[in-house]
Amino acid sequence: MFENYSDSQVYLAIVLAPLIGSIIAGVFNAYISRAVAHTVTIVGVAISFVLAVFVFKYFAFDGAPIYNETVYTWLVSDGIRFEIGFLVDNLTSMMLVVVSFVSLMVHLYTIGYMSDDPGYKRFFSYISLFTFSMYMLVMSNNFLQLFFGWEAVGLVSYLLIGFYYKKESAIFANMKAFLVNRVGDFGFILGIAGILMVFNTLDYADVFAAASSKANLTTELFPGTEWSMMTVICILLFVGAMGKSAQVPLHVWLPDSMEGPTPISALIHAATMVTAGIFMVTRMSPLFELSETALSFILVIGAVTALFMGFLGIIQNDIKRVVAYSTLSQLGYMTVALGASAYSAAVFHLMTHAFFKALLFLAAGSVIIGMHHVQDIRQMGGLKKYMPITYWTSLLGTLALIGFPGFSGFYSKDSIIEAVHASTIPGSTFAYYAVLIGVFVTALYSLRMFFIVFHGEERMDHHTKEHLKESPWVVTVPLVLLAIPSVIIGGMTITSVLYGDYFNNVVFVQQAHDVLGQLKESYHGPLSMILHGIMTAPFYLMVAGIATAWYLYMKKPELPGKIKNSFGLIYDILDNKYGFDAFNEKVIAGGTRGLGNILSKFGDIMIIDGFVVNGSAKSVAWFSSIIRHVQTGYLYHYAFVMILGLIGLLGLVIF
Amino acid sequence: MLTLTHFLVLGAIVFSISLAGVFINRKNIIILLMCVELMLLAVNTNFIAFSHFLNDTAGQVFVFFILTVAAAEAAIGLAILVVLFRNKRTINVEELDTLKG
Amino acid sequence: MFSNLPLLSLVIWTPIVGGMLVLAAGSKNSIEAKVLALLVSLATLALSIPLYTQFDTSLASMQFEELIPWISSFHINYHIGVDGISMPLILLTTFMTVIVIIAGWEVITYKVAQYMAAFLILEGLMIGTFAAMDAMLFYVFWEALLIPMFVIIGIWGGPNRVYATIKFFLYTFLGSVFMLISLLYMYMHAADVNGAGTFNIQDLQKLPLALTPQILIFLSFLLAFAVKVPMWPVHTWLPDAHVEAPTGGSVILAAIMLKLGGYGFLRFSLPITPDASMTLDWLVIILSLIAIVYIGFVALVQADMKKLIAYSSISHMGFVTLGFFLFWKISDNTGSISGVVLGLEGGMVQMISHGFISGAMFLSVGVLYDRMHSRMIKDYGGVVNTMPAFATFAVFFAMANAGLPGTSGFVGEFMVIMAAFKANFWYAFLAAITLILGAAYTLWMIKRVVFGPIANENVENLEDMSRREFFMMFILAVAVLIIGIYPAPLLEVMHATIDNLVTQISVSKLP
Amino acid sequence: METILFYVFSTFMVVSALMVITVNNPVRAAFFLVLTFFAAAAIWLLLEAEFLAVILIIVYVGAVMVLFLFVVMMLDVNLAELKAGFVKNLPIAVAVALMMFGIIYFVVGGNQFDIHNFVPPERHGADYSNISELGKVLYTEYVFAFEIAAVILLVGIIAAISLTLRRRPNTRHQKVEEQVAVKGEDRLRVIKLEPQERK
Repeated sequence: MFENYSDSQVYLAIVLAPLIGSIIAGVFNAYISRAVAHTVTIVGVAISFVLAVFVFKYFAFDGAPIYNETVYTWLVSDGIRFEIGFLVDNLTSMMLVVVSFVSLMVHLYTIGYMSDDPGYKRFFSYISLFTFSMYMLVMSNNFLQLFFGWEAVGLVSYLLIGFYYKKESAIFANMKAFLVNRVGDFGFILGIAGILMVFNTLDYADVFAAASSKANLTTELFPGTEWSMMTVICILLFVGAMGKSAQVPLHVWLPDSMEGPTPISALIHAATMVTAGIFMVTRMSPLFELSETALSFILVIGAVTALFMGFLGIIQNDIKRVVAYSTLSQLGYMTVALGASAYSAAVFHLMTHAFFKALLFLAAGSVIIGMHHVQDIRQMGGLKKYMPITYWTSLLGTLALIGFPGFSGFYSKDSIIEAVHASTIPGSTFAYYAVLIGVFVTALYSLRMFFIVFHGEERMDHHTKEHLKESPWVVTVPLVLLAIPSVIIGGMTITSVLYGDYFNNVVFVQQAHDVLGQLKESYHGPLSMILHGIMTAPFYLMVAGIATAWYLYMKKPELPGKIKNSFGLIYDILDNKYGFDAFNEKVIAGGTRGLGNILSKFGDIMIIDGFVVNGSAKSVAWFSSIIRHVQTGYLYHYAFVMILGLIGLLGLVIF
Repeated sequence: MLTLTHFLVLGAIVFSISLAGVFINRKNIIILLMCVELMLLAVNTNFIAFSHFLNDTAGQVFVFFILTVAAAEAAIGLAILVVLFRNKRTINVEELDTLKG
Repeated sequence: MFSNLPLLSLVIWTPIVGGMLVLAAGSKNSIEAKVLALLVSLATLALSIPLYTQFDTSLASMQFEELIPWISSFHINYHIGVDGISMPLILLTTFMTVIVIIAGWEVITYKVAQYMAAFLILEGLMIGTFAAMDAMLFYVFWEALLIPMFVIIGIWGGPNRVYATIKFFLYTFLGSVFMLISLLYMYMHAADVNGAGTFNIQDLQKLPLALTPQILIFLSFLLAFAVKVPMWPVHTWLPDAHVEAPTGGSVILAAIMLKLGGYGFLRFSLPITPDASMTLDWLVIILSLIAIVYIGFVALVQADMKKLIAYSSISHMGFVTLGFFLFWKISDNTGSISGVVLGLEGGMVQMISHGFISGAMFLSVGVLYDRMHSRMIKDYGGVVNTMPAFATFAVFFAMANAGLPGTSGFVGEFMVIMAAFKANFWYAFLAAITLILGAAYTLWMIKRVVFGPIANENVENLEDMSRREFFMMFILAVAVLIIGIYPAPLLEVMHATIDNLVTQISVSKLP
Repeated sequence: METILFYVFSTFMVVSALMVITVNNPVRAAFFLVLTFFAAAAIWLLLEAEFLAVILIIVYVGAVMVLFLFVVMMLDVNLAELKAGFVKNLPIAVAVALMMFGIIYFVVGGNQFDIHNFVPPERHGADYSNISELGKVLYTEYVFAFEIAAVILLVGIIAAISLTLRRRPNTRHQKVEEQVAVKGEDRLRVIKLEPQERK
């Protein structure tokens, strides 16, 4: 790639640059100034960004061969080599660019957003560490390292959600996030174990090469039932993706994760980490293709997430939570695409979503800065004139999100809808209608928020209003920089990414599932797609959503309250988020604690300790309290017994 | 004609008498100690008889050591007795039941 | 350079003799006693390093062997040696003892010399147990090390220490008595078979045994080692002992003494009674799984930090025993023994890693306890506000305890889960539950103790770690990280021995 | 002749042993015990154990029994009380004794071990010295045991002393070491007093 430097050195530099920045900012926290902290971390991420762009060019335009090398051997046991290594191909290079770009933007943005926070240096250390972990995840060439990155991003997410460690809600949310993710990882590690059992290696290349030959393996999970091994493994792996990519029912942590500072909501909980699951399934496409059951499962889970999480976005009043539910819903779209075997579409949406959702989060953060950390949209309104840059960039982001023709979100989302429509995998009909209605819902909640925040009546208090002004340049520049790809990236890349050969070496799709191949026949370039797009159902649904939002929140702002009152039951269900939180809190957490208490009190304290251990001691004491009366204390009694014993013994010897 | 049996039976008689003494005397611990000495005497007699009849001096050596130990035992026993009397004002065996469980 | 020195004997006896010297230094001269103790422990550590550097990883046989007749009429020899199983554990022992000596530096004010001496003597005895190649010698060390631990808990322990010590002592003693009977039986049996009895472990491993005696021997070994590990349901001594023990005692107890049980399984149960192990492996596996899951739940509701960590230890040690006994289930399920080594080595790594992590966790509790004199979770809250450096380490070790990749806690669990899946999906399923439960109880504790607003005045007045405390936490953190990121060297030393062990246990010993 | 002597002395021995356990007065019991020892010494002489016979008299009668008498007389014992319960305990005592005797007699009565086949050895000549025979083995073969016996005696002495030694708190002792180590200033203290005004 570069003269004088081998490829592996370049990749190592990409990975290690943010790590070094993180270590300097983290370990020497007390000895360096704020400026040093943000400089080293930003330089680290910038280096990796620049290199990532070169790598991307190297693969996308120079057509470099897939790079797959070991960095070092983690351990060898039982003849199996567990290694740390890099696999760089088109998918990886694209992820690298996305991650490093968003990360760089967030780093810059943080300077402004966190400027008066005492944990400034710590924050920079964390986000650089996150960037490192994410690189490890996407560049991995084996399942072990994937899991390593998987957990590492989870750790940083944990640390960052709980960044405001004095806030009870924040530390609750971070524990919840980690535990829910652990439920996913539980499945994930079992899936990896299954891979190891079937293939005896964890190396991607070896596993994928051997995958088709193992397609017909079965296993007996419950006595008497036959399960396809591939289905079991794929569903287990997908459980991991459900945790990380917040699919129902493991989505509960993502809204709560908004307790963390806004930059990380943008970086981790919108653009990068939560898409790890999507990335992983795409990477594993040779495996998932072998199990229609698993694909169907993915499809249904994704559809449920896409639709029902969107509904929740409509009634949220916290600006970040609205965006969070929108993230959930969009992740559902990606998952649906995976289920429909349209892996390229999923990754395509992942990329466009990363840009526009990061943009939306950062814009929300900008609003929050302006509002002095008020997050309730009911106290906002009419911000357009105070924060023009934020306004316009949000508008672009929102249009991209709702899939307005021409914006990047349009291309990716429309492709997904079309792909699902074409899919024949069981559940695809349901999924198609779910994502279709989802378009309406997306437009509704996105514009609702947009109108309430930026238009209409100014509901903030007097004091806030006085200080209301546009955010500093470190905040707005990333917004602008993110707005650009949000608008154009979709149209620019769709031809090669979706219908070209960009993912040819990466994604494996069986002939029967190849929905994108079918779509390709009717695809004639981005412009014609727009023309086609405005004549199909999604476009009308989107317009309907915009119109509804406008009518309800601009035209007749008193109407939503009335609707709320007349549909109290539905509102309550939505307000309680379908009862997931209550169920988790009461049944799962409470049940676990209850079971723990029972086992501790009855199992350990009463039965084992009380009954067996101390019980045996007590029975000894009881027995001796009776037997001790034999000890009269009189010398002649002892002598008598001794003599009797002696006589007895002698008699025994003689007779 | 004296046989080994004569001496052994003598030892047995003395031993049994001393044993009876232990049971008869429930009042005086000194007599008990004397009975113990008597027992040792009976045992020693047996040892010497065997030694004589088997023509082996080991028996006598043994008696020698028993005598030594018995002397030491008597000394310490009596010392304990004195201390006991000093503390309890009695040597009545029936009153000494601190070992009672 | 060291080839002529009886290196292993030096490693065993230096701390014991050093401990005597420290005792002689007297309790009045506490500074001298402490310095002397530290020097002795450092010297032992230095002496033990050649065990690693000069260890030939290609050999499965015993290295650094020494053999001196001891009680020749019963064929009992002072016979010691190390292989790939015992060597890492010996290094762990010498390493942790240094940490413990440092940990007690300012904290212990009562009978300092005796405290330090007890730990040094304990160190020597533990190393002796790991190094013993003669079953009787092993037994002597095994029992002898109860004494210093008994003293440590009984003298420097908490208010309920008498109960805890007696429980600890009787529990472990109960187990080992049966082991003694088995050893004697095998001695007699060897005398019948070979004409001369033997206590040589390697000879016992070759001794043919019928199935019934094997099963009885296996059960008696199981009792002895299960108590030490400890496995459910003979685990209840551990929480009590930990709660009452001084910090150093807890550290040694968790970091090393529990490993004796695991070591015993590898050295005695598996190779001496392979057929019985095959017959009864389900028992061990079930007990291990119960330990992992059941104890995980129990740990969740503990109100006492030390109890919580103690229960977490039991749960983690469940992985060790699970990994050790997967052999037959794997070969039944997959028809090959690929994966067996993974389980065995995973168990070994788990032992080493647990030594560091649990030691560090107990030290963390000790750091708090020294300041607040409470181990109750409810007395804390928001410690991070006043002790940021401590909080960093606490979170780090908590994550390691929860098995985060990149820390040593992950390596063993990962390997064992991988192996367990080969044996049976549900084994792996239950074992992997610890991923959730382990994170739940550890992080919940961290949430309540470390994070949050400052809970009360006492927390507000806390001072952050001293240099001494920082130093030992840092060392342990480095160890945990190194093993987590690059475990290959640790496994390197085990391969030959474990391979040999696998061959041994795959051959039936029935006559 | 020997047989007659044996019967005479053994009668003495048995009768006086019986007296030891039956008389009420411990002093008299002690004297009967002395008589028993004398008789036993005579029996031992018949068995050619001259040295031990002599030792028995010297050590036992001369030392141990005197010790007994000392103790008996030192202790202020109520004689009347000691008498009680004699008859009550007699049957059980007799029963135990008879049982014991029966079982020993069964063993040594001649049927077992071919005891009756042991013929008494030839009498030794006048130049035979029992003491030197005993001494030879005692100082060679049994020298270690001999040493231990000495130690036991030493321990006995010390134990007896330490048991009975009574420290009276108010007795005055001379502490030589303190007398030697004394210095002038211990004896005489010069106190400076401020001059005071007379009142």
